[in-house]
Amino acid sequence: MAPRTHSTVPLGQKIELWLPRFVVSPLFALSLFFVYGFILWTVYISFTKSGVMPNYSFEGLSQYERLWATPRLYVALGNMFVFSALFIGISLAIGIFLAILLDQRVRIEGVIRTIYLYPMALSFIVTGTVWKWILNPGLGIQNFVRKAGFEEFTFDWLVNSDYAIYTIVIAAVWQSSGYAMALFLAGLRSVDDEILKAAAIDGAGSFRTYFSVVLPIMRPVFLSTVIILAHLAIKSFDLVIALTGGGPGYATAMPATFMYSFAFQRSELGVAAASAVMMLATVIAIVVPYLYSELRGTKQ
Amino acid sequence: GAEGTVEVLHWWTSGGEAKAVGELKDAFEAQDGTWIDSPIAGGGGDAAMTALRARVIAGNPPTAVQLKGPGIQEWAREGVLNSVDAVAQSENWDAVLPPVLADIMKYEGAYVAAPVNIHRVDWMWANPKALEAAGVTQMPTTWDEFNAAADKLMAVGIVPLAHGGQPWQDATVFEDVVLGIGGADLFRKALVELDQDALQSDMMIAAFDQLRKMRGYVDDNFSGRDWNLATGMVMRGEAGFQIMGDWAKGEFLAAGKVPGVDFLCAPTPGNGFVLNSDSFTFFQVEGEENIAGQQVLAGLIMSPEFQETFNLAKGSIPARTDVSLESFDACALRSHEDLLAAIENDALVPSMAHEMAIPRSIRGEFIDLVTNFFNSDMSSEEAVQSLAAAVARAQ
Amino acid sequence: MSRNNLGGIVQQKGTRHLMMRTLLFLTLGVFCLYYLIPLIVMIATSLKSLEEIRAGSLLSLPQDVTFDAWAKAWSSACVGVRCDGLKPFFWNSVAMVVPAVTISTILGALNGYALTKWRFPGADIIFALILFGAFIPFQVILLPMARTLGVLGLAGTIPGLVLVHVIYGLAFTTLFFRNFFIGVSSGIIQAAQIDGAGFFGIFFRIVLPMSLPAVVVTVIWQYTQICNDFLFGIAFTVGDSNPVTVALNNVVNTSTGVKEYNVDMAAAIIAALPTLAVYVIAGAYFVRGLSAGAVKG
Amino acid sequence: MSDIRLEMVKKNFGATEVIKGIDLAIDPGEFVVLVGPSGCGKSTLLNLIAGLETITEGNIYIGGKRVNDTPPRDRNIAMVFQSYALYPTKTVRNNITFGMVSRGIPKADQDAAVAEISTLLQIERLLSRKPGQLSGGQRQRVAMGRALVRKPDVFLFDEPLSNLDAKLRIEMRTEIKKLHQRLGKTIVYVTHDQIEAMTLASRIAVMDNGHIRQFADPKTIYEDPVDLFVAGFMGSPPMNMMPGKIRTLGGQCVVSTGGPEDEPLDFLLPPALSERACGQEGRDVILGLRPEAIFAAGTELPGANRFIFERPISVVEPTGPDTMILFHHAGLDVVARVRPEDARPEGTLFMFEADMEKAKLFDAKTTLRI
Amino acid sequence: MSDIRLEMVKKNFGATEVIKGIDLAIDPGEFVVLVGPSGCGKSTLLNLIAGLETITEGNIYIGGKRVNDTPPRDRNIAMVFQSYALYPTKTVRNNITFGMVSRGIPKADQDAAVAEISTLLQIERLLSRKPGQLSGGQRQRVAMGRALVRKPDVFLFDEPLSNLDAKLRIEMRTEIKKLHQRLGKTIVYVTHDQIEAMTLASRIAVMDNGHIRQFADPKTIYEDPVDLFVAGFMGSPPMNMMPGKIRTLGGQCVVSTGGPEDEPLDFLLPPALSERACGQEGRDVILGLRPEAIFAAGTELPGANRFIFERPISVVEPTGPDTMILFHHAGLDVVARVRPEDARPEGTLFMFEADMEKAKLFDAKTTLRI
Ligand SMILES: Nc1ncnc2c1ncn2[C@@H]1O[C@H](COP(=O)(O)OP(=O)(O)OP(=O)(O)O)[C@@H](O)[C@H]1O
Ligand SMILES: Nc1ncnc2c1ncn2[C@@H]1O[C@H](COP(=O)(O)OP(=O)(O)OP(=O)(O)O)[C@@H](O)[C@H]1O
Ligand SMILES: [Mg+2]
Ligand SMILES: [Mg+2]
Repeated sequence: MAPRTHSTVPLGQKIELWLPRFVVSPLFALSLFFVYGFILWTVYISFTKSGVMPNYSFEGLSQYERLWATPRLYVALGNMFVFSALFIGISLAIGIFLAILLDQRVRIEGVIRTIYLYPMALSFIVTGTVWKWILNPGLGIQNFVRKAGFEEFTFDWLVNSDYAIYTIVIAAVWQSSGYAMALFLAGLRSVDDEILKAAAIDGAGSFRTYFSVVLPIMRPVFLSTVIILAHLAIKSFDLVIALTGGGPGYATAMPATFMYSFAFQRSELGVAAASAVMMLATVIAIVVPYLYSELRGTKQ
Repeated sequence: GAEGTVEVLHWWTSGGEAKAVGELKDAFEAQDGTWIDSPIAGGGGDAAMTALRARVIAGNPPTAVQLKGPGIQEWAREGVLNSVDAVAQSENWDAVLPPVLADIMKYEGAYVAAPVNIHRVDWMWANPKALEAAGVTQMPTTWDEFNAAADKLMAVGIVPLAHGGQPWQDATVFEDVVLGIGGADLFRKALVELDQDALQSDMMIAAFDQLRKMRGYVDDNFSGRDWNLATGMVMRGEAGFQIMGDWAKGEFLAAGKVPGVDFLCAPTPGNGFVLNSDSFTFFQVEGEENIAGQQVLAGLIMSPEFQETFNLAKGSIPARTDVSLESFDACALRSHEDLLAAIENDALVPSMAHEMAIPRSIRGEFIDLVTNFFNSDMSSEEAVQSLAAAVARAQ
Repeated sequence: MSRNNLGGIVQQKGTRHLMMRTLLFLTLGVFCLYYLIPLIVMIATSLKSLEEIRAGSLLSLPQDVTFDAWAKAWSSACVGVRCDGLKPFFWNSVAMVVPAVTISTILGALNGYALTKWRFPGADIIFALILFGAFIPFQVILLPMARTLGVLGLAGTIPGLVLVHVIYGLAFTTLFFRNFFIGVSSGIIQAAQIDGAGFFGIFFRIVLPMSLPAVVVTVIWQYTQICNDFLFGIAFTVGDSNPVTVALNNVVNTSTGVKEYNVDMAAAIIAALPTLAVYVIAGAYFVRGLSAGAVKG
Repeated sequence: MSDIRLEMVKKNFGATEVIKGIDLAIDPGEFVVLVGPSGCGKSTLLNLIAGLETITEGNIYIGGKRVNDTPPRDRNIAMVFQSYALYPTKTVRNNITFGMVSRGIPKADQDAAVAEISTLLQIERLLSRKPGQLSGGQRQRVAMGRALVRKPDVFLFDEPLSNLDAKLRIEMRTEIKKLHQRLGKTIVYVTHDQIEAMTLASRIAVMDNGHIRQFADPKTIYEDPVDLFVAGFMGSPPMNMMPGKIRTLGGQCVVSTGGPEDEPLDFLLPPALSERACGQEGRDVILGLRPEAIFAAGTELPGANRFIFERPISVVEPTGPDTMILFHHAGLDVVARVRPEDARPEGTLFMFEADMEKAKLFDAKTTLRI
Repeated sequence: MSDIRLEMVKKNFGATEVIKGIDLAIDPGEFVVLVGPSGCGKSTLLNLIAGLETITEGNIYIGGKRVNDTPPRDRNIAMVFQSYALYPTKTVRNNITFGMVSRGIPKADQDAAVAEISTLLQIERLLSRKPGQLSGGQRQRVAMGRALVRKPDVFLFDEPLSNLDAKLRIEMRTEIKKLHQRLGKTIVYVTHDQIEAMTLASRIAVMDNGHIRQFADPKTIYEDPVDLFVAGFMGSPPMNMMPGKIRTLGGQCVVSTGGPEDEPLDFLLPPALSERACGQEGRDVILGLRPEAIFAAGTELPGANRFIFERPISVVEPTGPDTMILFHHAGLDVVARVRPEDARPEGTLFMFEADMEKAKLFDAKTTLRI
């Protein structure tokens, strides 16, 4: 609702009309400065010869040239796509699935919910170590299954350059799918009962009720969850560092680790900035169309 | 306090390391100074470096930072360091530090940092029982001997080389191999001076060949393993050797193992000494109190008493070559002897893997390549080519 | 609250029903296992002595249970030169997390509310722009933020850190609330307008109480993010004002020292306890029926 | 087409008893209208039949089968919810077809059914809208459409026409009636509309506070209510209930109403009533006279047992076809229905004529009909 | 107490024109009832007056002040929403007091007001419940309570009694009327209930498809509808509208209805009508006769201008006080209202009597009243 303004409106009412905008604008301004301002700064830095510290003399595209000559970049970008797709997909699926299961009048819901959620509370510096043990063929699952009598069993993804990225997916899903579940559960709980009753009368089984009645209503929740998971995927840093350290080799490098290592390990702020710009561009290319369609879709 | 205030940013946060810094703090506070501790562990100092950058940019740098190698020069070039040359001159640091190390501590001829210790990187650790079981009678002194011993170990089902597949560990092994194969000269030319010819020389190819061989001596599950777990393998006799700096000794000692009996220490092949040293670098702080503290701290770090207590706690040897080593263990004594010999023979080289030799950006290229080589089936020739190209690019 | 409304729908009884329930609990149980295994490993490890860890398989159950590691992690593990365990750092975390979560949640809720229930031209674009902040890599903002904090005189202080968390949490909190409020009937807002309530009155008295589940997920998210943040913690605080994650990190990470896995595990669990407490407490508000009976049609 | 049988059904919400033991047997193909005051438990009863609430005690049988534990989808019921409960994200078309989709009805049949039902409900042009873009009455029609489009065994309607205009409501009512005649399905229908109840029902169940007071055909309910409650509830405006005493006056049995303050009226009872009521001199009774049984004297054809009296008019309410004239008596406002042209201004002394043939008599204590 | 004035008000939802230019002047203290078919824009019009929707074009004045840009809270209006729009997390009590709390009314006054209003609405025992625990009618009463408890300048009611039972509805209607008389506030009231409209309104506005067709007092609307739409809309059952032709038959003016298939009827026009309509032989007209103007022959007192005819009964619908008898004629079902005792079974040939004094005549093309 945005009534048109008119010069004869008393001041108090005018404030009232503008209040929503007054509320949003400082936050919007903050975001402009702290997000977009800093992005601009980064874009500029990517055109300079910044090393250990920012340096503001313009250098042209040289950092990008270096960047594009770095094989690790392509590994990192490729990993980001594989990882994000799997991680977001699996977490969404598990999240929805568990939320629906928990919604079936489970008496000990509180306990189970906390169990599903707790991995997020643990710092990955430590849980990464544990996962490393569990996934290590000599120590963990493989060893365990072999001892149980299946000598041929192999599960060595962690130490296999081609599969190590999937172990990161396993651990990441472990950590975050519980939260996806919580988001969906909260969404489920705000769907009006009457509608569920109507669906029951309409002869829809639980499956159909959830998938064609409840989940469409929860479309905004999907948006939230996807954004959250995408954020986690793109920024997954601790996870990679703790679990594989980017290895074997740099087989599990990700943009976040790439950027971090150039910015802070190698003191090459310029290259790091260039990679950040590239990553943002990639994200824009994917997220903007999605947001556009979502925001249009939820307007009504 | 009367003797000033220091804020020290370091990543010695846990166990023995923290105790070691604690010694410095105690010594400083004994002089009525105020010590503000800013410990930031993680990534072998990466996290601390991140914080350091933020602090410097925000305009409140710490007084002293655990910062080493060419990094010191890099920061110095940004004009954010303070000189402690006055203290250094009056205490005559030049005379007691190995020249290679002293150069690293200076920017434009003036000391801006003080070393606290010397770690030797080219150590090889072994389990005598395992060696015995395989019929290896003595520690190898060339890589060929090492290969022979490894083959024997393999034959009796013992993992020849305990290794953790993390880039810095790969690089550690690599530089030790380079030292063993090409000697201090090649090491210096290729890994320190970054000479393109040296980098593409046959010796480098040979070094990569040896590295490839060693990849075969590592068990299947090495990837991502922490170094201490690899040490544990040696300790338990599951593996024969481990190539790792002298901090591995701390792990043996903590488990109650006795050098020479339960485990053996010997330098890796090659008559050199790969130097790793931790140091504190002094940043440009303001305020009399802080500057005073900075000067006091510099003196303290270099004092023989501190160097002794600190290194006893840390497991390394003093950076000063004139400190008495009576209370140190056998491995440390060996280290000290070799150090003096290496200085003599000009065989003392700064570690590339441990950020003593080259800027971080170039080290990054080395590590990327080495670790990639170690984890793929890249040929040695190819490795040498790519390495040279990457180094050229990063320079 | 009519939590039982839905519970009213008659469900199949008999064997089929029993089978489905069994299957349900089985599935829930399997997932519990998936989530719990790492925790079990952690607890088992934390109860071992260091000798046992060195000697044996890392994943076996402890032979001699000892709580030394816990005691050490709590009160005597070294975190830099201080060897008082994690204990002293909890307060720092609380001092930071409570204001940061509260402020960012309230602002996010206000934002979401203004953007959905008081739609003005461009609201969606503003939302999209704010939302995009969720994707900015933290590495990018670290240095300019440090400079900004330096200029503001907030460098190295807890208020500075709170500010940072609030700013970069807003994208998320706004997202959660905006997407929740989309589903709240506008009729209720209209009724409140007629009742003479203003922008804030409606927000605090009507809209916020209806959005408990959204508040819960937001608080959980923000709390976790802020509590587990490490990068901002090290970059924007100094020494004794470090949050507990930084301390935990300092306990756990060692480059050349002896690794005490048992203490690490205990410390990690201890550091997570406040967050877990929040999950349990907040979890109680995952209720149904907050919008029951609101509107017809 | 199924019969529905309720056996001592009870329902509590927490501590609140809502349905307090209902026995009800509905024949197959019957059209039962449920009426009762707001909050008496009508919707709850429908929910119990539909399986949307579990019953606390008792049994429900549909088509002879005990369905206490049968979930709603297996009861083959269609229902119109009082609160509509439309699916907010689905278009009107999909709201209507959802039940068919769930039951796997072929697309072509669905389309045909939607086309038919949307014409009937006059919502053809709204098919692609979402519920949020509809008016109240349009939503209600969609809710109707959702139920009508299916061919279940039982229809449950919860005030399905309350938000429609009179004209549309009559059309819909007629359509429902036709549908019932055509399909012969069992229908349970809640309404507050007198005419709907009277015209649609094969039997009416009058509920009060969780009980059923009377279950009978409309004519019986209207003309032979078992007690004061039913008599007072059915009829709009409701029956005038004047407290009085049985008297014998000049050998004739009368009910004497009106207090000491108010000039009493002695309503002469017709033979049928006097037979039952008289002989108990002074008995406290309540005389029930529906508004249409009191009219302007001399405006209807003369008949037997008329009682004529005069009272000042207190209120005049024209309703269109008729005009209601109120006068004070016996502590209440008695309503008389007159032709508009017979109305006089308020305050005028007016001659009323009561058709005592239509009078009902109730015991003042038990409230039961005499 | 304020007047409300609408000047060429239009409202579009996207491409849908909903209000198509309405001019309306409501006097201070007036009670205006808005009626019209479902979806014609009544609720939208209330929303515009309340300020809940922005008007697309035109002006609205309340109390002489242009309020186009005044937010709802400053218009001092109370409103009952068709969809109730209760606050789900608040108890009934707090739902009711919220408006007072917002306006800072002292606690004691609030309590008194709640006590009064809850007694009036018979919801005293529900005060601590949440809306989710109420029946439909109870919710509607809470929605009413929320509006009634305040003393604003203007009340807007959107079908406030639709879900109440007949008895309660009459009580509420009376209370609203009393309230209006006591406070004298301006009221705009949407209803589909004929009787409510007729008894409450000082003027009725009949809306159709975004326009106002007629705005006049109830009697005029009922007896002098301007066109077919208004005539057909008001009245329940609605007026019978038989298409026919003006004829002169034996020197007398008649309307001849009924087709070739169907035996025609020649309704003799009363003098008043013949004057206006006759002389245009063969003109297509529509004869409007309300159900109450057709009854069983001889059951009412004789009068002038009666027209008696015979037709077989097609449907009999007892409604309680009256019985509706339908017969086929002129392609439609004509409804006659008879006394229950005069009803005969379906199929019987029946003598009807029409009171032609009450007949209305409309032009078939313009639909305007002749
Ligand atoms: N958001 C919207 N978008 C498009 N059309 C709308 C929207 N809201 C209402 N309409 C349409 O506007 C018309 C008027 O709606 P309104 O609610 O005013 O009707 P009404 O007269 O109150 O009807 P009812 O008696 O059924 O409540 C309806 O045809 C409706 O479909
Ligand atoms: N969840 C609940 N908890 C407590 N009481 C409830 C609940 N739901 C309904 N009730 C009460 O049960 C009684 C019956 O409700 P029901 O909806 O069946 O009434 P109804 O006859 O349909 O009334 P209406 O004509 O007003 O729709 C009401 O008094 C209501 O307040
Ligand atoms: Mg109901
Ligand atoms: Mg409406």
